[in-house]
Parts: sequence; C-alpha cells; structure tokens
Amino acid sequence: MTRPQKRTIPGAPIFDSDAARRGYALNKMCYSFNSKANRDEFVSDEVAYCKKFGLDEAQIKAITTRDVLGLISVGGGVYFLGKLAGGVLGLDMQDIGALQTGVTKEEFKAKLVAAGH
Amino acid sequence: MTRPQKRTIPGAPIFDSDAARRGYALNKMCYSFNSKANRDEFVSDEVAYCKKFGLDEAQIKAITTRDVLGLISVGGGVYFLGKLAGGVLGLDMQDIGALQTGVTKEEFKAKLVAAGH
Amino acid sequence: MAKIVGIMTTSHVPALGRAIHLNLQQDPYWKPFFDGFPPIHEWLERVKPDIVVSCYNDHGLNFFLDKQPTFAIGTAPELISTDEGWGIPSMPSFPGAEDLAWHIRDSLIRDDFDMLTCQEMLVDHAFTLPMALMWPDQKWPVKSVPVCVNTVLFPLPSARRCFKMGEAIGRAIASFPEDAKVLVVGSGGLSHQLEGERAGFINKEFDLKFMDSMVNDPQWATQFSDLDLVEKTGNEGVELLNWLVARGTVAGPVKVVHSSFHIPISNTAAATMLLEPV
Amino acid sequence: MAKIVGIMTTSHVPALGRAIHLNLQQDPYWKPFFDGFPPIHEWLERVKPDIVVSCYNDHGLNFFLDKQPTFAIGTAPELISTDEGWGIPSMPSFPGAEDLAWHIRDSLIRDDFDMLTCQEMLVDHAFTLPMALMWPDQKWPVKSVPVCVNTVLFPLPSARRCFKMGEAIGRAIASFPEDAKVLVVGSGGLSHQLEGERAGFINKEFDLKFMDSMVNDPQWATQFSDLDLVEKTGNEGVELLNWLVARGTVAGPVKVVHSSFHIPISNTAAATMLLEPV
Ligand SMILES: [Fe+3]
Ligand SMILES: [Fe+3]
Repeated sequence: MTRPQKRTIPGAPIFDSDAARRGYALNKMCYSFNSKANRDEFVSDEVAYCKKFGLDEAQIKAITTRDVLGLISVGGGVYFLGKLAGGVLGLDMQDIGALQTGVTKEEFKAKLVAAGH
Repeated sequence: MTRPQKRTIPGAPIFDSDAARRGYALNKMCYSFNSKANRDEFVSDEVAYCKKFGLDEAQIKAITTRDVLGLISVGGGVYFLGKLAGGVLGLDMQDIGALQTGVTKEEFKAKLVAAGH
Repeated sequence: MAKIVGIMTTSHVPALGRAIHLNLQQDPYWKPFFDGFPPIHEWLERVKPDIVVSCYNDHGLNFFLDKQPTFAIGTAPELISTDEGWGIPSMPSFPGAEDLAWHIRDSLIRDDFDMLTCQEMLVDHAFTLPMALMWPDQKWPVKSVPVCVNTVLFPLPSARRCFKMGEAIGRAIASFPEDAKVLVVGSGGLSHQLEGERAGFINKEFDLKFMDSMVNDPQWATQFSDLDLVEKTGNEGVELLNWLVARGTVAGPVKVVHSSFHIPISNTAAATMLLEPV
Repeated sequence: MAKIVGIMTTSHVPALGRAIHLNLQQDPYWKPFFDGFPPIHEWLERVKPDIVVSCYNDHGLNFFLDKQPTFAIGTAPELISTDEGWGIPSMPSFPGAEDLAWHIRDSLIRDDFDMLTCQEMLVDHAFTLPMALMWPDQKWPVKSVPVCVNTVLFPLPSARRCFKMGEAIGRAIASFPEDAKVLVVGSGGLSHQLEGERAGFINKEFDLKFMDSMVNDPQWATQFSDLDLVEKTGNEGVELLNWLVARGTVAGPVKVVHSSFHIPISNTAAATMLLEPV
C-alpha cells in the first residue's frame, strides 16, 4: 500500500501512530517504571525485564547501549522514556539533551542559556 | 445549591452522573465479577466482599435481600448489576424483570410476547 | 482504495451467546432470530469482506467508570474475547485491522472527534455476537476495527453526534489508501429495557419506523435526545446509537439485502438488517 | 452562580518538583522562576478562589497507550499524587470538586465534546506543580477539577478544538448553580523540546508573541496545526494547548495581574501569567 508522504520536521521526531504501534512494548515497560518495585527489578536484570515486556532485539540493544535517539527510532515516546532516563538511570534532561545532540552537558546547557538572549 | 429539575421518565431509572457517583463502590464490585475468582469469593462471603469494596449499609442490604430496584436506587448501573445477576446469582433477564415489576416470570414473559403483536 | 460493501446491523442479546454455545439455533424460541442469518451467510460468501468496522457498546468489560470513554477505537493487533461475567462463553480472539484502525483514529481526531485510542482491547458480547452470527464456525476470515460508543453513563453522545461520527468514519474509510472491502456492523437494540418498574418495555411501532428510516430517512432518529430514546425505546434501546454510527458511514442511499424483526428474544425486540450501498 | 475570577498559566518542568522539595527557591538558578509567584500568592490571599479547574496534560501516570484519551475530566472525590517515575516527591492528595466536575462533564458531552470521564484519578506533576507553586505549604484551600489534554500521541486535538473546549468549559462554569469563585489553571509549555537531534530547541520570539496573544488576541495560536506547533515551539512546546483551553474559558477581555518569562528552567522557556477577566 502506498501511504501519503508524512510531513517531517528536521530533528523533531513525532510520536504518532506509527511510533506508538512500533514502540508499544517498550513504552509499556517504561510505564511500569511508575512503580519502584519495577524500577528495581529492571535494574537487577535489564535484559530479563525487557524480555518480560516483549521488547525486540533492536529495542533491547537501544536500552542496553543507552542510545536515546535509537530508543526514539524504535518507537519510544519521550514522556515514557523520561521515566527510564530520570527515574531509573538518574539522568536529567540536560544529560539526555547532550547525549542526543552530540555535545557535552555544559555545551548543551550553554545553548539553553543562549536561547534566552 | 439549587439544581435545575431533572427530566424523569416513569419506570425508567437513568444511570446519570448522580447515580454513577452514588453507586461507584457498588459498580466497581460488580465490575470485579468479570473474574471467576472474584465471583467465587463473593459467593463464599457476600458481606465481607461488599465491605472490601466499601459498599455502605444501604447497598449491602440491597445486595443481601436481592432487591433489584433497591440496587438501582443506591446507584447500581444495569450493565454492572447484570454481572451480579447473571454471572453470580444465575438469574436471567426475565427473572430480573419479574422481580422488578412484581409479577411472576411467566407473566413477565407473556408481556414480552404480547409486545410483538 | 477501501470501499464499504455493506452495513450489517443486529441485536446482541447476551442470551444469544448461550444459545449459540448450546446449538439452540433450531429451537422454536431462538429459530425466528437465527433464521435471519442464512441470507447474510450467502451474501458474505459472495461478497467476501476483508475488514469489519464494528460499532458497538461495551457493557463493562474493557471499560469501567474509572475511565469511561464517550467514543473509543481499538487499534490493537488482537481483540480479545474473555470472561465478561454474564456467563457467555469466550470466543477465539479477533485479529485487529491495525492499518485501517490507526487511519480511522487519526482521521477522526483531525475531524474533531475526541477519541479514546486503545492499543489493547477486550471485546464483549456486543462485538463478539454479531461476528459469531455471521461466521458460526468462529474462524474469522476478516480483520476488525472496534468502535465503541458510551451507552453506560448518561448523558450519552447525542444521536446526531453518533451519526456525524459515522459520516467521519465513512470519509476515513474512503481515504484509506489500500484496497479493502469493508463491512460496517452496528450492534445493539432495538427496543428493550432491563431495569426499573418499566422493565420489559418494548416499542414495536418505533422499532419498525426506525428500521424503515435506516433505508429511507437515515437521519430521522437524530432528532431524539438520549432521554427521548429511553422514553421511546427503553433504557437499553439507546443502543440503536450504534446503528446510527454504522448507517452514517454510507453517505448515499442503500438497498435492503435482508431484514428481519422478531419479538422477543430475551427482553429484546430483536432485529437484523443487511444493507448495501447503491 | 459560579464565576471565573482568574486564569493562572505556568510551565510545569518536572525538575521544579525536586527544587521545591529541596527548598531551592532562592538558589540563583531557580530564583528567576520562583520570583514569579509572590505576586500570585498575594492575589490568591486577596481573591480566595474556592475551586481550581486545572487544564494540563498527563505524562503517562493516569493514562497509558492502552487507553489514551484525547480529552479527559476527573470527577473523582480525591485526586491522588503518587510515584510517577520521574523522581518527583508525591504531594498530599487533592479534594475533587465533584459537583462542578460532574456539571462540566455533563455539559461538555451535551456540547459534543467526547470526554473520557474518570471517577478515579491519579494526577502527575503537570497538575501538582502549579498547585504547589500557588500554595507552597501544600495545604490545599481549594477543591479541584482536572481536565486533561492529550499531548502524548499525535495527532493531538487541534489548537482550535482546545480553545473551543475551553469556551464550553467557560459556559459550563457560568451555568453552575452554586456560588463559587473559580480559578482556571493552564499548565505546560512554553517552548521546549526534550527529544531528537533538535533537543534543547527554544523559541523566545514565538513564546513572547504567544504570551501577548493570551491578552490581546486569544485565538491567535489556533491558526497552527499540531505539527506547526512542534516546528515553532518544540515537541513539548505543544503543551501550550493547555493554556489555550484555559484562555478559552473567559469569553471577554482579560487584564494582566502578573507575567514573567525566564529562559531556561531545565530545557524549558518557563513562563507564568495571571490574568483577570475585566
Ligand atoms: Fe447490550
Ligand atoms: Fe510537561
């Protein structure tokens, strides 16, 4: 089937139907991180926990390599990934920003400050 | 506060906001009857099960006396009560109809047949 | 492109589930209802739809009052039949028509319908019984899109709103860029009332007029409020809203392939129609 | 009769939860944001609203993609703050304004908004942080009505649809037959983007124009589609939809009681406004 071309915005991945469908298992796992018991279980054996939620190989690899852009490309929604990053891995949004944009955290923060001028 | 008069339809109780608010605990208990384990637990000790869901005295009394009109007046929604009547108590809709209209089951069924003529 | 090949509307009385399970189709009580289906089976055999879009109401299986939607759509890969507490045997699960479901969902949101989107979904007798009536061997030759209308908690979406959602679903199907023959199902009604001092209420005259309107005046019933419909068709007669959603999907005229009406099945005026766009 | 006494809109950055918990309000990093609130505290002390209607977006606490609503309203007696996985400390639960919530819910359904109704509700930082910013002792002197807008799953409800829902909420409040002073909250934004190669995107020019439009041209932002808003304000900048719902509740002009804007708090252009109907 040919589907109409989707509008894309450079550097701004959209969590749309395709992403939600691709990432359901991954996002459901992240949603489980609303509970400390689940966060602890994940930390004790990441891959086992991923498999329990039915994540596929590409998703598990993105998890274990802390590949944020990769997690998005396999269907992760940022509000769900935030629970993994913040609540489980202890990263703040500037850590995540730096990881995704290939700069240091200080450089990332400087860019944010610059946006105010 | 004075609220505008609600339209009523004689003999046709409406499951509206007031009913949903009044009957939340009762309906939540009935919703639990989607599971056989819960149905069995209810049967083994009706009052204990009602209390577990926070039903109040009026609701528990309507349950234990099989007072269908009473269950509606304390906020029961018919789609939820149906799980209690059908799945737990083994009553069919003609039993329920007869109970509510004060006729025998045969009379109730005869009335239904008559509606076809 | 996807194309609506028919609209099948039918009552979905829970007791039918037991009757199907016990093979009572030829029993004198049930026969008048089940006799409506051989003509539909012939039509299905001939037309072979690929996808069913089923407009129905959940009775407290997938939804409870903690999160009661007005309109919901299921985009799940698998639609699961399970214990719903009424004593109806479960059926094999139903494959979801994911591509079309997401397409309709996206399209409805853009058309200002505030859908609840379900990536997991349990389906109750209102969804499963029409399927089992159409395919008695319960080997589903179609994928499905479940569309759920609130008939639990008043106020309900108005009849006019339901019809309009049907129109929007029809537009979405027409713009789906894949060849597919779509059968739209409307499940529920007609007049019946389970609760209250007026339990057992049936209104044959209204039902016949409503069935006529499905062909000759499809928006006729949109004049009625939810409480008007309770008054005229009984508390559960409001399930005819699902028929209105289904009818709304076809903008033009329809012709009747089959129509049957029988009082009573359980407490219900049981009706079945199969309509084809012309 | 109920009356809207003000509209308070603010950003709701999760890191604020930690800053509040650790009493960092006077820390140089946080001070520019928290300094926006003393004028609001004075206003609250003077006006003493009875009820907050809070328009916000859930970030995967009360809702998951199994049942993702477009618009939801909470009619629960108690709105519960709990572990949301972001490491934000929980707050005391919030009493629900049940009478008004049900009244708004019923009214919205009759106005063709297809609400999800929640008789139980967990509220995340988007709801709790504005409350803690207004009442730092976290002893809530108000009851609340939570109104939730989908900003998770695209397509989102359009900016125009959000504004229209705000208008409908405003009508519902005006028709509530009880004396009550209602403060409407809009939570979220302004420009920020957490994900993707453009993470860290902020658009000061757009934000200032948007803040101006809240006073002088309230429907200005309704010209933009959800993707337009992503382009101009970042993926999470779309949370300004909650500001539009809130602004829509007041039909006439408003005057600015307080307005502040600071870049950055975390990755966000942080803005706060307090508006009064005139
Ligand atoms: Fe039904
Ligand atoms: Fe947010």
